[in-house]
Amino acid sequence: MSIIADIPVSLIVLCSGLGLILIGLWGMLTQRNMIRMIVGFSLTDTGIHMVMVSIGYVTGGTAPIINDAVPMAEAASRIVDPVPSALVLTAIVIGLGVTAVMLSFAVRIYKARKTLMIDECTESKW
Amino acid sequence: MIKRLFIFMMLLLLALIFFKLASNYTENTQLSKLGQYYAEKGPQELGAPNLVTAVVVTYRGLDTLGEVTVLFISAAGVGLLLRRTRRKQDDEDLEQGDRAEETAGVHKPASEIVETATELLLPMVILFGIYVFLNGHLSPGGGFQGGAIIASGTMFLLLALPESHISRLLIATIESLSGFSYVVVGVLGVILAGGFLDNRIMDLGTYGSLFSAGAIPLIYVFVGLKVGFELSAVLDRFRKEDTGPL
Amino acid sequence: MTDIDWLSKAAYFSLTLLIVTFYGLLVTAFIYRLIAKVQGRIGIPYRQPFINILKNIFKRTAISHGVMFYLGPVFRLAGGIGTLAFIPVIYGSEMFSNFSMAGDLFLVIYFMFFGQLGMALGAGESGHPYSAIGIARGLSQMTAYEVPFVLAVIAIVIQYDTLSLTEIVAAQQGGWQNWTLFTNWLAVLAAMLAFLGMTGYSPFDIFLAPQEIPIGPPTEFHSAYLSMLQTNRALFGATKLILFMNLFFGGATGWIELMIKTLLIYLVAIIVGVAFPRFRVEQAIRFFFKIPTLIGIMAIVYAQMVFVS
Amino acid sequence: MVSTLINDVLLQPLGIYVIALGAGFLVPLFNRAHRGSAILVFLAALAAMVAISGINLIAIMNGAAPVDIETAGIAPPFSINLRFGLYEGGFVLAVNTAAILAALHLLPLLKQHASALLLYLILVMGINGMIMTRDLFNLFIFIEITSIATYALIGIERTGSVLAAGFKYIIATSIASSFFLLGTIFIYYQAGTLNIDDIIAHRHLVQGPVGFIACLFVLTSLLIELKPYPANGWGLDVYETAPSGIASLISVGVSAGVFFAVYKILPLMADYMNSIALIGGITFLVSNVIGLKQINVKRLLGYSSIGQMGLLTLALALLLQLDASSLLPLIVGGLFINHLLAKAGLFWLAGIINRSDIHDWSAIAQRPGLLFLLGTLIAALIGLPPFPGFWAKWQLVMLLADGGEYAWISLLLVGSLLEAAYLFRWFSHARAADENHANISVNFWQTTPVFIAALLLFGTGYGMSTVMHFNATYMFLPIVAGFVLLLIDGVHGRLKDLPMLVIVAAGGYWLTRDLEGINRLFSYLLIGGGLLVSIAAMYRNDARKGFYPLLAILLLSLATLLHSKTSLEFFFSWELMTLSSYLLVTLGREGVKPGLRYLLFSLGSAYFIFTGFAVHYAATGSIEIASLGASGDTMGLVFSLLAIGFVIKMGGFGVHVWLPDAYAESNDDFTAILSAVISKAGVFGLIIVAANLGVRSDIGLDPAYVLGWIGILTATFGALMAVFQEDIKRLVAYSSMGQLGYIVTGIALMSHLGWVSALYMTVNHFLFKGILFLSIAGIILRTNERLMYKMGGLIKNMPVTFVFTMIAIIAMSGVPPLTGFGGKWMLFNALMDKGWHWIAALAFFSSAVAFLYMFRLLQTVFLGQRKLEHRELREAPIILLVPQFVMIVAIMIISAYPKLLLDPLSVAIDPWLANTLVWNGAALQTHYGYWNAPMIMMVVGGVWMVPLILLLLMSLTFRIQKVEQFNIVYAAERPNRPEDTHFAYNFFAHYDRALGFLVRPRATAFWNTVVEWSHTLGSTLRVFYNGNGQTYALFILIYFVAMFLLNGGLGQ
Repeated sequence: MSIIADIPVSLIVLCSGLGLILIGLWGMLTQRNMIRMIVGFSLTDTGIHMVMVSIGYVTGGTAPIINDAVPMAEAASRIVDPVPSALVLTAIVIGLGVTAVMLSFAVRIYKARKTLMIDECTESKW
Repeated sequence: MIKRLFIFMMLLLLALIFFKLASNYTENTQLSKLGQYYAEKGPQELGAPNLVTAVVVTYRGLDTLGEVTVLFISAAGVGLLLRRTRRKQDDEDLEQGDRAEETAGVHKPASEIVETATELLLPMVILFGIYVFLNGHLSPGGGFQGGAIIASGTMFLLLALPESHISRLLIATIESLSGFSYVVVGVLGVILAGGFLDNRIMDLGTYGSLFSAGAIPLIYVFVGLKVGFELSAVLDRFRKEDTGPL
Repeated sequence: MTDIDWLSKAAYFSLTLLIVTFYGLLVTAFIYRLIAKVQGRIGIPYRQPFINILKNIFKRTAISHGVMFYLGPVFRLAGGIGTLAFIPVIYGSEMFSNFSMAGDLFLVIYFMFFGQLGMALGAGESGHPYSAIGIARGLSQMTAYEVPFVLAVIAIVIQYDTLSLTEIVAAQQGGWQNWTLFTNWLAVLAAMLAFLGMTGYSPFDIFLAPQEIPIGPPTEFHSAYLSMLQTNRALFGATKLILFMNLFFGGATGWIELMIKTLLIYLVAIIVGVAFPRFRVEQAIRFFFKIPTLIGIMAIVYAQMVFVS
Repeated sequence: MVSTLINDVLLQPLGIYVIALGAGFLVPLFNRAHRGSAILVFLAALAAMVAISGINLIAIMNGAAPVDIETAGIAPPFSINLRFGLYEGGFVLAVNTAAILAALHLLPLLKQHASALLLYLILVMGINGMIMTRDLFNLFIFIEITSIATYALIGIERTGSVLAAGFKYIIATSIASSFFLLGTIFIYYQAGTLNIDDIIAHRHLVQGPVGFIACLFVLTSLLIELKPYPANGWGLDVYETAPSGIASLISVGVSAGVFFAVYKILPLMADYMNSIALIGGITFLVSNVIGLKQINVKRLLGYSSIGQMGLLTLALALLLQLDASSLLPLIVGGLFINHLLAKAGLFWLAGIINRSDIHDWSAIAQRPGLLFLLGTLIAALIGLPPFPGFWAKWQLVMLLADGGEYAWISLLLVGSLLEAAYLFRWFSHARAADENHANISVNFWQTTPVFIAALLLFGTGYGMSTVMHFNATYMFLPIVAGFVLLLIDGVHGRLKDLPMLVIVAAGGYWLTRDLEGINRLFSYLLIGGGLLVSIAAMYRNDARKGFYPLLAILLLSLATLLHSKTSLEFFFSWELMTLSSYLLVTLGREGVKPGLRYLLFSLGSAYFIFTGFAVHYAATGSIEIASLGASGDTMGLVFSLLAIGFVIKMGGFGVHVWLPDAYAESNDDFTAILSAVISKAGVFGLIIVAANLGVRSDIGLDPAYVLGWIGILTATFGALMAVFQEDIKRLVAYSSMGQLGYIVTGIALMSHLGWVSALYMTVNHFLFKGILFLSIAGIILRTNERLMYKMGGLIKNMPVTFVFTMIAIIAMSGVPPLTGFGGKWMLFNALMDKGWHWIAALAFFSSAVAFLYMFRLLQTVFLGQRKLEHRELREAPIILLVPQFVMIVAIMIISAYPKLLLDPLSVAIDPWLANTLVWNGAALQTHYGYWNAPMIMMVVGGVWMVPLILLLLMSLTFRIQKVEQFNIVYAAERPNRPEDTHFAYNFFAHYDRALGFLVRPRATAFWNTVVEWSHTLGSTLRVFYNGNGQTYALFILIYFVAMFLLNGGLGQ
């Protein structure tokens, strides 16, 4: 218990995020089905978001909202970094956009050739 | 198989890189330079208690405008990709079988429970979405979150009533106008205040009240509307790709 | 030099020309007789070549294949005369130095082509395929025997440090031991082997093919044309002998010396010609590119080692 | 308020975003209201973006401060800022210009879908953002905006293959941008800021393993977006399948944005500079090797695009490493603008023609306009003058030489040569008329963007020349003259010759009027001679489209060559000459393939010259030709490089394989120019080099001695090969090669006599080769035959041509008394003087061999049996005979009075080598011998008259009768047809049996092997592109890992 407790919480999130990235990449590289590859991408993306969030964590910090709970004077020492939170918000939306476009490609590819296998789409090469 | 092994090796090496990252990571004990500045100056400068919102809407407003743009173009892209194939113009890759499939409605109607729940919850979901983006500068939340909630309402609707009609015209008009208005507000920042996307074109108002923090709520309204309708449009596209104009 | 007395020069040269032509025809007869003796025949009388020429001049068949055909023998004879004109015939004699002040050894070597080229063109216009075949073979062989010859020439140019024929002869004066034959025998050997090809006797006579009439460039020429060619054959042959004599055998200070030396040089070709059967052209070419060329190369190496300080 | 709006927003760089986004958001609404209005808004927005970037860039160029756009009214680093400085402005303007042109090209496709319009607008805005933003995360957003818009536009046509390619593209780029994001957040973790300037200012904070990995991720992901080898299969697939307008925008626009992003973050990446250069270099070289195998046009352009981006990256890294960032605008900017315009133009052209296989491009063979565009764009891409790439490559190579980076120079030039090989092969296929392919119809408006791109290339090329302080006004004269003549290209063929002659004469006179010495001599020869031979061009009565403009360019570029004071001017003229002569060669009957070979060898030669100049520059810091001699220790190297270059151009032994075919297949009158005039440019170059370098005592003699051997081997083998030719033009072509060999040897002697002989032979070669090739032109015109054994007996029909040919041949052979003898005599003397005895022997041998082919030419063409179908042939046209006659007169005069020529030659050489010519009256004396030309003429004339008069006298007694054709010793019976009686085919069969083994085409076999090996290498290198998206993705991963390992990541 104590060993786990000693590990900073953000490091756990960070490592989970990095692990998620690897899992996602594994999926993208080995799964021949395009939908599964997209799932892999989503995993990677999520992993990155976790890493981003973990980076913004300040030991013992709280949400960066300056109101009664966190008075203005103490703000600088009590809140977590708002920047990564802002960034992750943007990153999520971008990931969403990419995923949407990927999915529509997958849909169209299936329409066009009745398969979702990536290794059956190799007519352009060399 | 060899290829798999190779992939595995590569990922192992990548894991090594990640390990180096993680093992050299130490948790921050104080805010970064940027964070420090935002924490100390943010509330006075912009009048928004939620610092994330201040960062998102003003300090990094250009990011947010870009983000809205990303969403806009992915919606447009999805629309472009999943547009209806014109019947007359023979698409080579489209085989006969598909056409039959397309024309026949393939969606099963939802169960009565879902339908009822939707009718009950939908207005509340949308209302909640609006609340979230209107209070973005005060509490956790904001335009994107609110928009996403609205879109989840749409999702509800589509699940419950697969055949329900969503007005493309309405969506298009709202997303175009709200996007354009966002740009206009940004430009007003140059003319009336310090720079592009400066939220201080309007009075900062009372700190912590709903109508405060300058143009932030206004921008969040546009963002919320835009995100909500765009996500709805994307969902609608995927629901049944070959319908509607365009 | 510019103020030469053209008239007397021309007169002296005409004299040289007459002597050399006469001598050339005599040698021709002598050679035919010699060959006949070797083959157990009686052979022709000494007057025969003169009679042949006179007879042909006055023959009346007169046809022409065209202007170039007509000019062929003219070129041929002019080539022979011109070559002689650029060679100093008798050492020490202003009278018989001809027009050698116009150019050096290099001029002589290149001018030797003049007659061949004109002849080739004349024969070509006749339209007779054998003419063309003969010329093609002759030219090919020429490129081959030129190689040892030129190597020898370069060797002696290195040796004497001059291209002037008069000076080359001058350098060989003062006794037989000063002849190139004895000072640079490798060069002489290479040149003499080349000489075999140059004279067109067996084994290098396929381009003329004297036995199998009618083959070779003169196939279509007869009557006066033929007489000019015959004259030139004697004249040009003698001229080449004089050139070789000047280059390798000490030149001549008088006509008697000249005749003896040239005859002896000629005999080399004849003896080889009597003794050996005929080469095909490609065999001849290969021959010249082997031993004679090697000897020529050695001659230059020798000259470079001995004569270049 | 409105004026504030206009002045502070719309006219500022910020206006680009405002307008793009505003228009983008509103396009769907406009579209619903009225489709046309949406298109109008779309185009207006693009035009406004061009205008804004243009206005602001001009302001900055006129000295205004760079514009820093701060958002949110708060100073950076706490808010995002954008910068519009000189570099940004240049890139933005270029990209926007390309974008609006691409939009015009794509409009038929785009206007079908309103979303396509808005995606396009936002794509362009995204690229602008990538260039201008100064915030790392904001950069990520713009990359993503650009990417997503690109994805969507790739899929606009929705065929199976383009969708598949698009999916691979998405997977690859999304992996890359994921890593970018990861790197960004860790940089923020360490630096505490996202502003790039701020990060750079605090770069000491970005350290340790975390900083190392973060930088690595950011850098590598950007590099991957630039499609480095081998992690670029996904890019190629898209280039191949996407609509050409989209592909063009990816190639020139998106890549430009990413490239600029790399530039921005480079200050952080000092540790990685070597890796960046290496990646750029390898990508450039390898893509061009693989390109050799490619026959799909768009994929070909893809390889070229990737290669060009590699080149840009390489240049950027090297420039920064060499601390030469002041040259960035010139080199990187020049290369970029060149790639942008040329590549985009080519993609559009590919889209218009719509033939994917390069073999099908013969469809445009009959369309001069399209060919002109294709040629212009390809020439620009290769970096030929006057286009921007030329200037940039020049500057880059000079800089690299200065930094001692010779390995990079070789790589650069080899890569460029390979690129030229496949791009011009494509052009060759387009040039090759083929009846099987129907003509295509092309919409005029569609070609407008391509045309504008070509014009802009000319314009920017001119602009860059002024930036480089290049005396542009007169150096551009050839091109201007070409354009002027192009305007009247529609006129009847013969009418165009006269204006061409007038323009070239006037221009040539103007350019060369102040020259002195050797240059003056060569100006008579090249310009005067060129004009003389060009008169003969009138003998043809067809339209000859393109012939006269190109000829004017060619001849005037010779004039500028002579006028050149600096190596830059020299190289400019040289390349212009190469290009125009190549195009002229391709105008010949079967000239396309030989033309390509000619071009490649010429370019190879040019690159040797280029490198030579670069080494000289590195040693002296000067590009003055006159300072060539000051190269110090590198003098031998400079001399060797330049000499190799010129020898290749002259068809030296071993590198002659281009020569026979190029000469044989050109237009017959152009062959005369090629052989008589153009080959002299090589002589000129060689003599200039020899004069400035070769004669100096401190250069080792060895390079000159080697050159002497090369020359004589060329002479020997040229002659030997000529002997065995059946084709009359090939025979004379090989003869040209051989004759030039003597000249090379003469120059290599580095002695006064040697040079006089070389120059004398040069003049002589001009005269007799001019006559010979013009005679041949007449013969071919009449007989329509090039194989000599199909001719024969033509003396009857063309006596004048025969006489001219004969005189030319005698002048060539060296038989006294005509001009050839003097050259041979002087050469031999000079060789003996120098002690080069073996070379002298070979010179003798080769001149003997030359007799074989010379006789063959006369015999088999003019003599022998005439063919029945040739009985009615007429003499060659008078216009062909006139220039020949002039040259005959010149030969005769020089033969009799060589002093007239030798004196000026000697004077021209005097500045470098002391005069050793001793005149004794009319006789020239040397150490060895003497040569009295007038006297020889007299004697020969005299002895020739003797037998002639004799024969004439005798013939008074003849009744000369002309005999019938077959009235020979066959006793007047026709043995068979003339074909069988004419001994001509395989004339020297016996010689072949004896010496033929010497002339088996070993050189050709060697070069064929080189070609084969390059192709094999290409196939080997491209095995990674197996079409599988996952393999492509894997390579991206490998790239990251490899970058990590190569830069010592394990030790961090």
